[in-house]
Amino acid sequence: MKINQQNIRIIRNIALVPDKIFLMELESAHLSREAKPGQFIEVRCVQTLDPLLPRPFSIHDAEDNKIKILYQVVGEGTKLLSLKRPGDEISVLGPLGTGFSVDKKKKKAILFAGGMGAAPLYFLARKLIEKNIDVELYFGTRNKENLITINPFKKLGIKIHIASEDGSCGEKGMITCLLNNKVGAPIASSGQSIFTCGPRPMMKEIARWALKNNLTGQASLEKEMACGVGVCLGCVVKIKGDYKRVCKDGPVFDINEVDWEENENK
Amino acid sequence: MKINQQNIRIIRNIALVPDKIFLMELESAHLSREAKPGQFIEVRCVQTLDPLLPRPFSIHDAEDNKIKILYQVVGEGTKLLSLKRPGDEISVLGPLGTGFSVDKKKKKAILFAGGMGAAPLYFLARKLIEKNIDVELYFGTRNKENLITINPFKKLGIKIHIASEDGSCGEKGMITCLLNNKVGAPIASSGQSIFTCGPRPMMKEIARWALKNNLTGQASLEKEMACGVGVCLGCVVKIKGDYKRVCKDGPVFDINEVDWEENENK
Amino acid sequence: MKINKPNLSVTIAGVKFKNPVIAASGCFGYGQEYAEIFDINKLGGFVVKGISLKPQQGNKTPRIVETPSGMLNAIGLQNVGLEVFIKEKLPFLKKLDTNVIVNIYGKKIEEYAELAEKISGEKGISFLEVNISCPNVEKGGMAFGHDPEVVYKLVKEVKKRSKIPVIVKLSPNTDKITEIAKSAEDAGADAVSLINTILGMAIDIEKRKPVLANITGGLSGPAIKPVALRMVWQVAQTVKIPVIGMGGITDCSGALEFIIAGAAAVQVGTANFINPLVTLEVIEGIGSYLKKHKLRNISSLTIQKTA
Amino acid sequence: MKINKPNLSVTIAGVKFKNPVIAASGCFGYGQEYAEIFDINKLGGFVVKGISLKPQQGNKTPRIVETPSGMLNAIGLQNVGLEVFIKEKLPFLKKLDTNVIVNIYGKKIEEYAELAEKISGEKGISFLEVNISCPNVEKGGMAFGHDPEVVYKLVKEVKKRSKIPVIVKLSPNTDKITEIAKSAEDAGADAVSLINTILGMAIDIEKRKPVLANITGGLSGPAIKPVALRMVWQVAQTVKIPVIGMGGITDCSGALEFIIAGAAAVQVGTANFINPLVTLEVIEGIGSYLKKHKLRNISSLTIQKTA
Ligand SMILES: Cc1cc2nc3c(=O)[nH]c(=O)nc-3n(C[C@H](O)[C@H](O)[C@H](O)COP(=O)(O)OP(=O)(O)OC[C@H]3O[C@@H](n4cnc5c(N)ncnc54)[C@H](O)[C@@H]3O)c2cc1C
Ligand SMILES: Cc1cc2nc3c(=O)[nH]c(=O)nc-3n(C[C@H](O)[C@H](O)[C@H](O)COP(=O)(O)OP(=O)(O)OC[C@H]3O[C@@H](n4cnc5c(N)ncnc54)[C@H](O)[C@@H]3O)c2cc1C
Ligand SMILES: Cc1cc2nc3c(=O)[nH]c(=O)nc-3n(C[C@H](O)[C@H](O)[C@H](O)COP(=O)(O)O)c2cc1C
Ligand SMILES: Cc1cc2nc3c(=O)[nH]c(=O)nc-3n(C[C@H](O)[C@H](O)[C@H](O)COP(=O)(O)O)c2cc1C
Ligand code: FES
Ligand code: FES
Repeated sequence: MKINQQNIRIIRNIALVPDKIFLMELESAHLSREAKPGQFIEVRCVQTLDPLLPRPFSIHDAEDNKIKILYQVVGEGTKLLSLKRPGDEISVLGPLGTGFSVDKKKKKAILFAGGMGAAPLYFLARKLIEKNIDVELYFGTRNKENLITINPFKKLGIKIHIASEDGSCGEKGMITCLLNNKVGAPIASSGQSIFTCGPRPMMKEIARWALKNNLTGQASLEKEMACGVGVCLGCVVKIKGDYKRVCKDGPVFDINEVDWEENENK
Repeated sequence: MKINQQNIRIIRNIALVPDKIFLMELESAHLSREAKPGQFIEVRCVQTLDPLLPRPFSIHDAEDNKIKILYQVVGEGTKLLSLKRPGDEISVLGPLGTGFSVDKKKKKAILFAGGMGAAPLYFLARKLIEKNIDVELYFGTRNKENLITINPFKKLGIKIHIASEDGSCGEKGMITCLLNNKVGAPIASSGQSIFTCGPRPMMKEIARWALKNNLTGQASLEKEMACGVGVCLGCVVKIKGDYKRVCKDGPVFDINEVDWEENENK
Repeated sequence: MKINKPNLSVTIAGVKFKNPVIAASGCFGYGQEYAEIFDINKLGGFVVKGISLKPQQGNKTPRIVETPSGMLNAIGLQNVGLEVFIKEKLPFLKKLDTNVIVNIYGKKIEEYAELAEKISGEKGISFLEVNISCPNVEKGGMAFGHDPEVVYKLVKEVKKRSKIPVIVKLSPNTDKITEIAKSAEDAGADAVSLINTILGMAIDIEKRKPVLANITGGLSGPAIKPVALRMVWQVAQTVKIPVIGMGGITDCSGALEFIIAGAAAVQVGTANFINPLVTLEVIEGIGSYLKKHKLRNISSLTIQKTA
Repeated sequence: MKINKPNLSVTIAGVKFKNPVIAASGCFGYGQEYAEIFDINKLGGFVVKGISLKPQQGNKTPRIVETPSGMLNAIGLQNVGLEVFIKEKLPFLKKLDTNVIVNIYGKKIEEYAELAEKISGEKGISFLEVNISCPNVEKGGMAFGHDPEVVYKLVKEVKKRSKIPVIVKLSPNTDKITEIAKSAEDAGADAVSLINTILGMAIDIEKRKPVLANITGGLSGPAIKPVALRMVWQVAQTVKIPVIGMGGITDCSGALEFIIAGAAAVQVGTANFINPLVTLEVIEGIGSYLKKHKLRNISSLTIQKTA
């Protein structure tokens, strides 16, 4: 079976930003082999019954019998996860969902990451480069705290554009400013693929820009989840007027098919 | 206030018998100062809401801004506790309950410990010796696994009698056999105090023997608890026909006043 | 007495189950998703997501929220509708070697009856499970499950039109659970199952409004187990037809609690979301328990009705 | 708008509370035990363990058992009885600088009325809280709290004989919670409080019998919060008298959920057992929340009744 429920060992769990942003490395031949960019895993933060539900995290990278997740502490589950230590075991289900699909004919890919959006996009970037596709990253952040999440992209030697809301790094403003200003504007052409992951308002703006420029693209969505495998219908979003499951039909959807208005309120 | 709710640091948490019996040392000036033999603490095994209730453990020793508990893994809470590591903090309420009362006029004390009964009795033994009271320990166990819990008594240099159900150490049989056989029988005299902690059937036998020999004594009881401070009335046992709270009126009761029949079924 | 392999099978309304463990409605889709994760033929059976005559979009989102040891859901019974179910989902279900139970609901008695007739006419389905927690439009939106008389009429009608045995699934949001169960029995139900979710709510203190778009939702998961167990116990003391127990089972010991309380079989819902292999673990655990306690079969577990 | 110290006080039936946080009945004894741990005068108030006319031994043991994020209790209302209460407990209570609420219960309406008269004649008590979850011996043991008419008669009688304001404490084991609340209001109740515990059960799978000596018990703690919140919301939409919300509050955010849902004040029960300082933490947390959100007082939190 391709989807596995396993107890797996934590190899590392490093604070990139103390108490806030963590990188966890997990040992799993199965996940490392099966995972595709844009897919995610469901992680139980405790073995007891509170918090009850597993938490979804994008696969940040997968290689050599190991996978990584990059996560931010926002609530109780992620807090508990951040306290785990190497050697601890956690219960993981995956790989889940329908990831990014790569069109090999498009020789250039533009990645738009906002906030923790770097999590799934790094794995994608690596795979795109392996396929000889040229990758460029647009990264938007509130302040420079999140900047550390793009270090791995730097090592890939790709072109990176940065915008920060408080101006503490890169251009001052929303990432979407980069779409229109001289420094940052990507050249819209049909030879490009667009991939994005980030806050909904950002992705919505990018969708609008893509539509205007006649570009296709893919967006990775988030939604509160229970089962993670498509049975509970808890995580639906409107796609072309119908409710689709983020966990199974997504999390990656065609950027122009997402009903951005409908899903505004998460 | 004498009873405190605090987060305290774990100094050590050692497996005396792997996965089964643990000794935990905790840092607390307050508890170390206030604790009396026979008192206990309530420990939260997690900060989340399952398992919900704190778990009661006798104070095994208290000295130098530190206290110890000696515990056996029997269920989920104690399992979780056994996984804690030095440096972790746990939430502790205490010291709780009415401990042993020591009659300084009685110059000899006989301690009967069964199973994990050594937990509260060691602290008592130390305090009795400090008061120049002569201490003798009768220890009953199912097999020699628990034997390790009496090592600290050995260091006190007191006389120790052992009985094991499987004969793997000491006399073969119940601890109560020692009451009547030549090797183990304590000399019943009014100059003695009796203190006991262990499985209910054992303590019941000792109570019967004490009554027959016209001895007074004290028994430390266990009962499932919620509040630990006397408000919920969940932990009651029949004492002279009335329901008394193990957590507040006890856990130590006059061995001849406990209604041993009534409480048979825990 | 030597028992090598305890017999886990149970028979309900003449239908044999390999074991008493059934995946609950709404928590197992139409079987396909979990079939990608484990061999679902090992189950005693599973109940598909509630089916209505016409497809339903379901509620707006957010539809789910976690609570202490539980979750609230207000899916709003999103489903593909009878026609698509028969055309697209049933072919997969027919090939399975486990009991497939189809959960149905309507807003009028006639809708239930029509569903019963049409679905039970198809091959490969062992039982209908009639969800009576739904609002009854003919009775001003009050749930069917609150009124013993309505339940009697509903079940009578469904039984008349169904060619396969009928389980009536009870709502816990009533203080007449035993009366409702008795009504179902009197009307000819082959079994009752309980409990459905308990009506609950959560508030987002930052937005200062209910978390769920639907305001209220159904509470499920381990948090409700004590309440579910009490109701199963009460109903098992009341009716003679088999009782299928559920609500908060997450492990073998929880399942055994229901069986001891009088359940002929159990369903597992929310726990699938926490551990998709939970049903297999429960089956295995029950086997070990029977072995350890030298019991021959499931029914020998139940405590006396008069206890 | 600058708010330095938000005003946490609330007024219920003319009685001022320093803050809306009250310790719940059965979870705070007669105040003495927790007074050894913290300054209980910091509370808005507390409710003493339910008092009956005569002393009661309570149920056999085991009386409590833990459940996922909750606990079951079947204490059986063990209490010292009216006389001892007045003689031995009241002197301590009179000296306190917080609202003392006395929880009463009986098996007949007349017992409630007599309790109300005698207790309300004493000094130092702010409210009576009438526990209507108890079995009504005149009505064959069915709980008072299940029958709107009986509740009306009971409350009417208690109000007639009481010299202090009366809170009616509702049982959640009914599908008519809003009707019962309305009956209490119509009969003159000054406030309602809810929820009491939900009837539940646990089974010891090794002994194969119920864990509690009493077979069933009342479920409390965080597990029940979603159900409690839903009922408080429903009742707050229905009655005009103040609603005191409780059920599973373990922190400030849980308390705020109830207040936003329409509660004028909250009670905290089981959480005291987990953390005796919880009530203080909730009080502090509500203060910080009001400050952060620049709100002047508690009542500005409540969402519109029509929401
Ligand atoms: C497919 C998918 C992939 C994700 N990948 C990552 C990732 O790689 N790195 C990362 O840091 N986060 C990721 N998330 C978000 C992550 O799952 C949530 O931050 C996490 O579940 C919060 O858990 P918590 O217990 O800490 O917070 P909670 O206390 O549960 O909630 C805190 C806040 O987070 C929100 N939240 C809770 N669950 C979710 C959820 N499933 N989706 C969105 N918001 C939620 C809540 O509404 C609340 O505002 C992903 C989410 C999805 C759906
Ligand atoms: C005053 C007092 C002092 C104690 N001191 C010690 C000690 O020093 N060392 C030690 O190892 N144990 C001690 N115990 C027992 C200890 O509290 C329990 O073993 C523990 O609470 C079990 O928690 P658990 O979650 O691991 O087990 P659970 O899963 O809760 O239960 C496992 C088994 O233990 C029983 N149990 C649960 N709680 C209690 C309880 N409060 N009292 C008795 N039995 C219980 C259950 O009925 C069950 O059979 C003491 C108990 C009391 C009341
Ligand atoms: C997400 C979700 C969807 C559900 N959908 C249905 C349904 O369609 N029909 C039904 O009868 N019960 C439905 N239920 C109720 C479950 O079948 C079950 O009765 C309930 O969740 C209690 O069991 P549990 O605690 O094991 O989940 C649903 C439950 C959940 C959590
Ligand atoms: C051990 C215990 C004893 C209780 N005793 C009483 C009581 O005497 N009278 C009463 O009205 N409610 C009693 N209750 C109910 C609580 O006051 C409260 O309504 C209920 O526990 C829900 O709140 P919680 O989840 O915060 O505990 C008791 C609850 C517990 C846990
Ligand atoms: S999380 Fe259950 S369907 Fe997506
Ligand atoms: S544990 Fe609450 S009274 Fe003893």
